[in-house]
Amino acid sequence: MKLKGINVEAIRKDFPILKRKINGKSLIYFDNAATSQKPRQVINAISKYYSLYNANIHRTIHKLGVEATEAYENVRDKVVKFINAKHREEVLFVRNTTEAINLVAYSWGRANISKGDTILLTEMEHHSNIIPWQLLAKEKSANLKYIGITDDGFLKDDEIKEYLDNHPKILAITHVSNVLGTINPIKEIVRYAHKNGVIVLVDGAQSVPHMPVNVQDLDCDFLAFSSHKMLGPTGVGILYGKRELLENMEPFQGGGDMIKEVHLNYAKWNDLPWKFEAGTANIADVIGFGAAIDYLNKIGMENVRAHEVDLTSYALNKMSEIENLKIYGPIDVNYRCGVISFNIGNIHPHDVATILDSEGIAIRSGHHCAQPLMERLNVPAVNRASFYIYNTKEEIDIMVNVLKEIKEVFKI
Amino acid sequence: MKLKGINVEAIRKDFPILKRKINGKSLIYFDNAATSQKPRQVINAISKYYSLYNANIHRTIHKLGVEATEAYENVRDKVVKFINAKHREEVLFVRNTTEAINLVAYSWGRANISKGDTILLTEMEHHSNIIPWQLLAKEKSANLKYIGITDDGFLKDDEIKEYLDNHPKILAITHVSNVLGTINPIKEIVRYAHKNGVIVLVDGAQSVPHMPVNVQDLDCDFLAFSSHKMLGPTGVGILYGKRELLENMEPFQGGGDMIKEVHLNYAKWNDLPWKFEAGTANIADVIGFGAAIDYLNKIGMENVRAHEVDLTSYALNKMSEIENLKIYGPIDVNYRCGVISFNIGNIHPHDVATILDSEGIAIRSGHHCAQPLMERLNVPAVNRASFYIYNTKEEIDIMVNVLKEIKEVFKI
Amino acid sequence: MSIYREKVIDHYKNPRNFGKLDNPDIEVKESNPLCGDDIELYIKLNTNGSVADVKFSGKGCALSIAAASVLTEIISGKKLKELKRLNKKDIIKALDLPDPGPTRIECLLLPIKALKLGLTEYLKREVSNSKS
Amino acid sequence: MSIYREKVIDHYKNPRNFGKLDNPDIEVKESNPLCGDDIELYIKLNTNGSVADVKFSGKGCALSIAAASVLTEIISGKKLKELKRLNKKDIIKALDLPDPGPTRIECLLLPIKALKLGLTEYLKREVSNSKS
Ligand SMILES: Cc1ncc(COP(=O)(O)O)c(C=O)c1O
Ligand SMILES: Cc1ncc(COP(=O)(O)O)c(C=O)c1O
Repeated sequence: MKLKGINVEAIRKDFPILKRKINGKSLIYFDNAATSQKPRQVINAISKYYSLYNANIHRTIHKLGVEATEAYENVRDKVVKFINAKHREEVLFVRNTTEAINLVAYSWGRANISKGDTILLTEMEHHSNIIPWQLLAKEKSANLKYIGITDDGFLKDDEIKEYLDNHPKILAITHVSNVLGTINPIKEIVRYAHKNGVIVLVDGAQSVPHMPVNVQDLDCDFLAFSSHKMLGPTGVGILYGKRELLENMEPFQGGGDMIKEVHLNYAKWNDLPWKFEAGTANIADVIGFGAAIDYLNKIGMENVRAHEVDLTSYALNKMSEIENLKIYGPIDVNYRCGVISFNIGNIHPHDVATILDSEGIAIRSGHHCAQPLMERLNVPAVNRASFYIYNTKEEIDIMVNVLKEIKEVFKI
Repeated sequence: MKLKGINVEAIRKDFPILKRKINGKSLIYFDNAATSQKPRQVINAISKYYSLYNANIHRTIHKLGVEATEAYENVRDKVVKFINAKHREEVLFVRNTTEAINLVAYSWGRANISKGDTILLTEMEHHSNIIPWQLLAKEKSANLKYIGITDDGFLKDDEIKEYLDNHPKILAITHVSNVLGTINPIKEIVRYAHKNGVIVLVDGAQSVPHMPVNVQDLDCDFLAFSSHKMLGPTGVGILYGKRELLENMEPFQGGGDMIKEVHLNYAKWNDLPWKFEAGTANIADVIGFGAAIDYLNKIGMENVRAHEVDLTSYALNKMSEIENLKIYGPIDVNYRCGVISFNIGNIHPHDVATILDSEGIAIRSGHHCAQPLMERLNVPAVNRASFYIYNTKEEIDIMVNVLKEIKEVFKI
Repeated sequence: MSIYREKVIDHYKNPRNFGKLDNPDIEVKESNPLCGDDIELYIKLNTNGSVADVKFSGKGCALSIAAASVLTEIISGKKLKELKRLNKKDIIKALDLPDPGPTRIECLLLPIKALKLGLTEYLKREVSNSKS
Repeated sequence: MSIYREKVIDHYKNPRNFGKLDNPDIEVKESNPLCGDDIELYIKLNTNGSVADVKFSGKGCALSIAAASVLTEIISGKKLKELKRLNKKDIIKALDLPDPGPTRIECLLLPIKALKLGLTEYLKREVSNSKS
């Protein structure tokens, strides 16, 4: 079963969890937008670190510390390459996408947003790209504006322009919607924003794991994403920021490792990137994340994307054959990722998810941390199936069959 | 080799890294104050999570998510018991001690510290318990005061009283010094502080891993510590806070999981403890930390302490026989932990550490993230050997012999 | 499919005692923010303190609607004292269900939670009425 | 003990050319914040541009002091051009050292860094002097 250069059968062998039985059925894991599964290469990298060279990093003379420091900093270089950053100082290790965005809201935001300024968001943002800005706006008496979305799940072009023409200070925007799957035209938006002097933060939580992302090409000012959604461990996220911006920002958290000198009443900050990495880093998981990047590179991000396009168009076709099943977001797979949100008649998503679970199929149901979008779609909740490299058309067939059975059980 | 109820030989078998050879010699790991090693029980708990039930937590209907949520929240209960917190809402998962302190400085500090207020610290604090307060003091035009230390490494009693009598807003103080090993009399200090209406944050990074710590007995308002220093994985720290205080604090980071409702222009926070846990948690490592707590509980924290007292008094004896070797901090093991900082004549600590490393012995040398203390001690750097449950007297003998050889090489 | 037995679907598709009551002795609403479920209960009592009439309304998943529906059947004619003793087992049994697991149990419990809240409020009112 | 050979200890205990020079052509200080090492270099040049006299002072670990000491020996009498080509291998060889590893190499490099900085500053000054 070779799909556009991806050998799914071989890949599946690398993921121990795929051997798991749920209620006697083989696990079908379609909750990848929440978190991905991990290949043994990643799991082993973590075990190996703890079993062979665990030590605290930086300024260490003993051998374990030297090895750990090297391994940790090597992963930074891998990330730099993976997103094509210009400088290694531009890649910061944080906990997750959420912390990356909070870091910008605290460190850049506190210094650059004043009373009356506008922070521009979109109606399809994840709570992690809303709340930090709400907190900032409240503190500074700034305004929040939201770019609206069309009924087929795209940002409204005219509102993008109109709002950017009004010179907000920053646009914080998701690259890919975690509910609609919509891929936003970030490169064009950034170009227009920069013409208006607007800084752009891109929430890459759902894009970086699923397609090639090139920060120099996008020209965005900040990019945030999470290791755990791209085969890597929990507890690691990345904030990319342009060097000049990061250089001019005050530190976010204070503590060990982010300083050069500390005196009783003042301190001198460390160079980038360490200025923003306070306290003992999540060394093991950063190293695990390195193994995840290696794994994705071996497959090739173009192939990851192609495989998902293939699965998604297959699933969209099959699912749209089911009467009363409503799919949210763009229909054209060229403009969307492998995230399919849907509802069946008026069956509550939690009932759908429970029944799928009893057949070993893991999807997510609820508001998906996007309540403003739920309000916009005028639904309390949706079901969401989301795919990754180890998923197959056979799995989609099984899900589609259960969806049909659900309709029978519920007599609709 | 049974030491006060601890079976070190059996324990050593649980730590795969102890089989490591460094430059042909068996690893002797004396850098435990920086980070501890991990037993296979912890490493396996992480692998098992990723191999069997990895999923995002909270509000999940599928089985993996339910299992992961249960495992994650169970660890919170373990921590509650381990430090004897009164309520489970009082235990927050963060990245490390550093983040725990920053959380308090941001969330409690921004709301409670105003111009002219005093923040009280001590001269033996780690940078992680200095910089967050410097940042806060600068922002709010508040004052920093430092309780001084005596030449034998204790806080000055009269200054504790004098400074607390002047009603600072908060006292942020380490339980155990990571350089001197001094155990501060936190219970008495807290009592005196509370009489003066002063909130007390305790940096427990070096105490919680090494002795029984009971927050209700200490009656401290906040306690911060790190998993990685107590057999657990990197990437997990704990902030304990009294419920009333936490309830009245605004969130620190905003994002998924810490909200109940999100609307375009406002949000309602989730209940404690989740109000302070934004974004996807470090699920795997929290679960790994649970295995570390189990491991320590099986040994018993009284026994951990007893073993370290035994090792430390042995080492202090042996080391004080070496002429020209200066030991910093209290001499009485009842008032100190298993951290021994020292210098040999005027040999630079980095030279000492390099030579020890060539013999497979890992110690730390430098300023130990405590530059103000280095200034107070009037040294640029010190060597530090620090012990844990898997260390033995034989290892101390080997180190002492190398220290003597170093003196010969350097002809002093 | 195991947890969605005939009986659940039947109660969900054809909820018993669905609607509202005018001037009820007990009127109460509970919601489950996780699911967005809302259940309202209306109860009229006889002078001897037993349930004369009961209705419910609201929206929710199959489990919470079926649980509310079957609850109205269970409590019809029962004494207040008996109502207090009701718990999730009664609902699970009445709906012929297996263990729904920790997440979905909240849905099943929602109507019982509403009932208990209503009872507490009613009894408080009674006490203060008898005092005044 | 491997990296602390006789020669390192000898240069550390008996540093060559330790001290200062009055009116040097090159005077430069470099420090390594990690170790707290400081090295100052003083160089006097002959009219033909070769090193007439060199001294160093400062404090540091055995590696940086020995490296500084041996560096003064290496550069004595050398031409400026030759100084530019010096690198860590020259120091390691002159001290008869094995590879010191990534952390300690910084200590060995400190005196060379000081020298390069001093050369750059000197040449800049020369250029601007010749222009004016
Ligand atoms: C006393 C003390 N406080 C705070 C810290 C910081 O801990 P972490 O780096 O895990 O945040 C340390 C550890 O280095 C410490 O020893
Ligand atoms: C679009 C988007 N942004 C942000 C996040 C938050 O990611 P994390 O929970 O890893 O911080 C997510 C994931 O849930 C997401 O899908």
